[in-house]
Amino acid sequence: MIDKSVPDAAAAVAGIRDGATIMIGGFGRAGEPVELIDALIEQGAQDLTIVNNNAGSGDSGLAALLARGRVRKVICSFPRQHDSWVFDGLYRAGELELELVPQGNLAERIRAAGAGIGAFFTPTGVGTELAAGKEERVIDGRTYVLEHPIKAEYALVSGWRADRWGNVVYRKTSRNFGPVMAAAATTTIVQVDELLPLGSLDPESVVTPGIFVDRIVGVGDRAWLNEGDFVGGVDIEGRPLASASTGSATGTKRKVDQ
Amino acid sequence: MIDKSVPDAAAAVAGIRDGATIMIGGFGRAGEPVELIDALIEQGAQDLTIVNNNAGSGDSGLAALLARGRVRKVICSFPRQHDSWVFDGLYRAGELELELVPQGNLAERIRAAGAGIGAFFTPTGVGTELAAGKEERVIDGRTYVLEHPIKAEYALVSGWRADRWGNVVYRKTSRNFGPVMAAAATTTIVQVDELLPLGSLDPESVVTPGIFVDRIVGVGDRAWLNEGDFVGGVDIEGRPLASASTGSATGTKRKVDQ
Amino acid sequence: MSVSEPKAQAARISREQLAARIAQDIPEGSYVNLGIGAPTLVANFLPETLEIILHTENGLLGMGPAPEPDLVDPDLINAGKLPVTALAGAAYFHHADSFGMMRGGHLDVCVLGAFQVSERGDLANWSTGAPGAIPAVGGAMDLAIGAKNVYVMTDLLTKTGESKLVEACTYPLTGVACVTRVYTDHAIFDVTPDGFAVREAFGENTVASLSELTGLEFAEIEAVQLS
Amino acid sequence: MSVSEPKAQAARISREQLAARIAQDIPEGSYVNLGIGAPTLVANFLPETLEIILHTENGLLGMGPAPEPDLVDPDLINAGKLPVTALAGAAYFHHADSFGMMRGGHLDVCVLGAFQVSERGDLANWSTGAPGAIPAVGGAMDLAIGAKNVYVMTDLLTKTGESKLVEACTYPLTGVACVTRVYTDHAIFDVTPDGFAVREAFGENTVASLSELTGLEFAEIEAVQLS
Repeated sequence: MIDKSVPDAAAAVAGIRDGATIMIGGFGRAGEPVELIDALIEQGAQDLTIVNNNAGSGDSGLAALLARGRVRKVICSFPRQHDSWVFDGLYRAGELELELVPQGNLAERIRAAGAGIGAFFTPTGVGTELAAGKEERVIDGRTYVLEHPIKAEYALVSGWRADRWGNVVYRKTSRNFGPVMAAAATTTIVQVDELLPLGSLDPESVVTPGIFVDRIVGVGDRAWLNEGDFVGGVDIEGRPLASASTGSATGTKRKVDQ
Repeated sequence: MIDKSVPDAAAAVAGIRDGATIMIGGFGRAGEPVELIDALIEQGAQDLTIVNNNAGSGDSGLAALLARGRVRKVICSFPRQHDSWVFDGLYRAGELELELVPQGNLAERIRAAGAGIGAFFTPTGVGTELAAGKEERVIDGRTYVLEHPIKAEYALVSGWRADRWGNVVYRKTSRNFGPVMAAAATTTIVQVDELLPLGSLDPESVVTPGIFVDRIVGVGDRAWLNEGDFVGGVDIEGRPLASASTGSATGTKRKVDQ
Repeated sequence: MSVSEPKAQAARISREQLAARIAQDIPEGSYVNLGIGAPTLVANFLPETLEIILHTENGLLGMGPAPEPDLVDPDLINAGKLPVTALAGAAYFHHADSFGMMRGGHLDVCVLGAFQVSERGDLANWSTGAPGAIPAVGGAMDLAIGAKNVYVMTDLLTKTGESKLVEACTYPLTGVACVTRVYTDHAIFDVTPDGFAVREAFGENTVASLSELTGLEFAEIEAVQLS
Repeated sequence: MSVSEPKAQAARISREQLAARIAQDIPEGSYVNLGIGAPTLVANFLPETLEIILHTENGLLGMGPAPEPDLVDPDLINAGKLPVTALAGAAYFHHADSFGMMRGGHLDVCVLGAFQVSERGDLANWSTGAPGAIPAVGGAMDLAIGAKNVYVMTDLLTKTGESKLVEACTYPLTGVACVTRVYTDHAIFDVTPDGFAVREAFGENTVASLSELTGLEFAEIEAVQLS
């Protein structure tokens, strides 16, 4: 019998070595595998390279890992948020290396790693400082820049439901980077709210097939989802959006699933 | 109100011009948009370039389009089947151009067109005659060959259910090339068994979002699915598989959907 | 780009008026991405009677308005990380598919903020290049090159009175020759092969007064060639 | 590759025996693609008590056996275009995702037929290069380079007695240096940096007799370095 489930988050992150590259799913707090990150903090691996769309917000989750001084480098598209003070401080102090990647190139580079593509020509970033020094080519009259895959030893992903074969479905926009990261890492670790018996998931609707998943852990309802500030919205100049702080002040209540 | 549905298959294929490149979904008969192909035969466009995994089987569907002399070139991975006599005859007579593409490169080149990728390095085909003359590059110690997107003016795709915004879900392995072709064509035309009211499809399970779809036509139950020879299995040397002809002889009955 | 207190000035329309004006130019059936910040205001002015499908790059087509406060779903947010809803007809997808939609040219319109736009349609909106600033690009570069029509929504002038329409951008670029049209509080400008053309001037503004404010000469509107 | 009537010959095992032997080498939990033709026989010998997940490149993981004749579903077929079933735990996906699984190295094993395999692991199985033949490649080239372990299942000799194991392929290549191991009706050969090594000889076969049949010298088994 194949059973990829492990008893708890500590077992899920066991064996992660110092110096590893770790992809962490999520776009802001949606899809952030908070329980796995907390376990990684306990686990102790350091000198890590983290691949995430952001670079942590508030003082929990990825921000807490950064605050512990465990991260050497962050590869992301949008570190600056109104509550990214942990990243901001470390970056300004020169204690964190940053590789800034346009969000679509980040997603596609991760996808390329999982799909065995050696490199690809993208139109995004051409003529900007984020493409400086990269190979350019004109194809059918349009200019493209060559981008390479981003691989990782580990991916930490947050899904909604899974079975013991590691098939995963997500909830709404928490899907974001999960599916491409799951395919791009040597060892993919997925937390879900709920582990279901094999056969419970509709084969037409499985988003991440189990072939990409190595360890699954059920973490139950994510309590932090229902508490306080989960958003980190900023305007184009990096200032917090008014309604973000409103959301934070009133707290949030999880909508009943359809 | 957005309503991409059209009354019948003839309306769905209206306006296809001579000389067009048309992607046609399907892997063998699974996902082959037979009703749309029949309408295209009636419609009359000629000198076509067809992109499909195969090159028609038996005397209906794509094979019938070929038999009418309406196709100039086929881009596919596997034209040879035990019942591909129409293609075989035209090819041997020099009346059809063939571009043979390894199946995964075919799928990825179509995907690249839809996703705005200018070109990509793939390991598939390296060192073979299907990569002859193509640019090679060693990346991280592995050799890759550069492949370019395949675009089309039209895609004809067979789905299962859709709504008037053009959201589509598929059935089982009939999904195959549909989603990547839908995104790679300027005008995408989808036939489905059933058109449902907006909101009937689960947003988590939509496979082809409506943004990729221009015209939708409901064709009802595909009667031909329940009749006779829908398989074209061959062994490695191109001979019909015993059980394929058995399937043909006994006829088939469509399994009740789960 | 933001002005804390709009001055009474007949030559300018308010940000809400500008959002409403942009909304007028978006036909039914369009697939639209509204950038974070001011462009999200445009959604408030899209007529409810028209079906216009909003894309948010974090994985949703068919985005609806903000939820009632007691129905916030932390798993359902927009690119600005604010809670949203999903309409009937919506679809979720992952990030690579979402940016493939952009890069592949499937969106009809995106509306973005700007620090500067150049005469050839270069956009600068992700970094002021200020020393010590934390850089962050997000999806800006993908959006800039990814829609059939890239509309910029911005004040014409900075708080210190400098024109955001320029001959050549001095801020770091987001994209090259990518902007279709610029909606400002003073006027609407098309990007043409001959530079900016005044498509519509608001209130007291004239081609001459706009030329004075920006220091630019404008192409004849007859020369407009929209993509 | 096929032999219409297996001869009584102590030095050879039957195709079914060979399929069973291959099945023994596939551990529980493996993700496996069985090529069309003879390799599909391996599925019949995978123990029902073990969970081994079959991939078919036309978009299914968790492929089950052929359906009862009255339950054939034309929308549910395998790469050989024959009707199959889906197990509990199955997942469907589109072609680009399916071949991404292969190309990305996620399959543990694939089993393929062959016309020839060379000492460095080159595979020729898609074309005999015969003039006038209709070329067709399908997923062969993707499978050849796409699994962690590429097993070939074949007779050792052609019908005319020529060795399919060769110093260098004369038929058009499917993939370069991609084969891990060759299962034949006479013996099992590993592809090593020093050429083929006899891993297991069936019946009366010996390294010496195999060398005579193939005209090849074999590496010492100690030199085997499996990927």
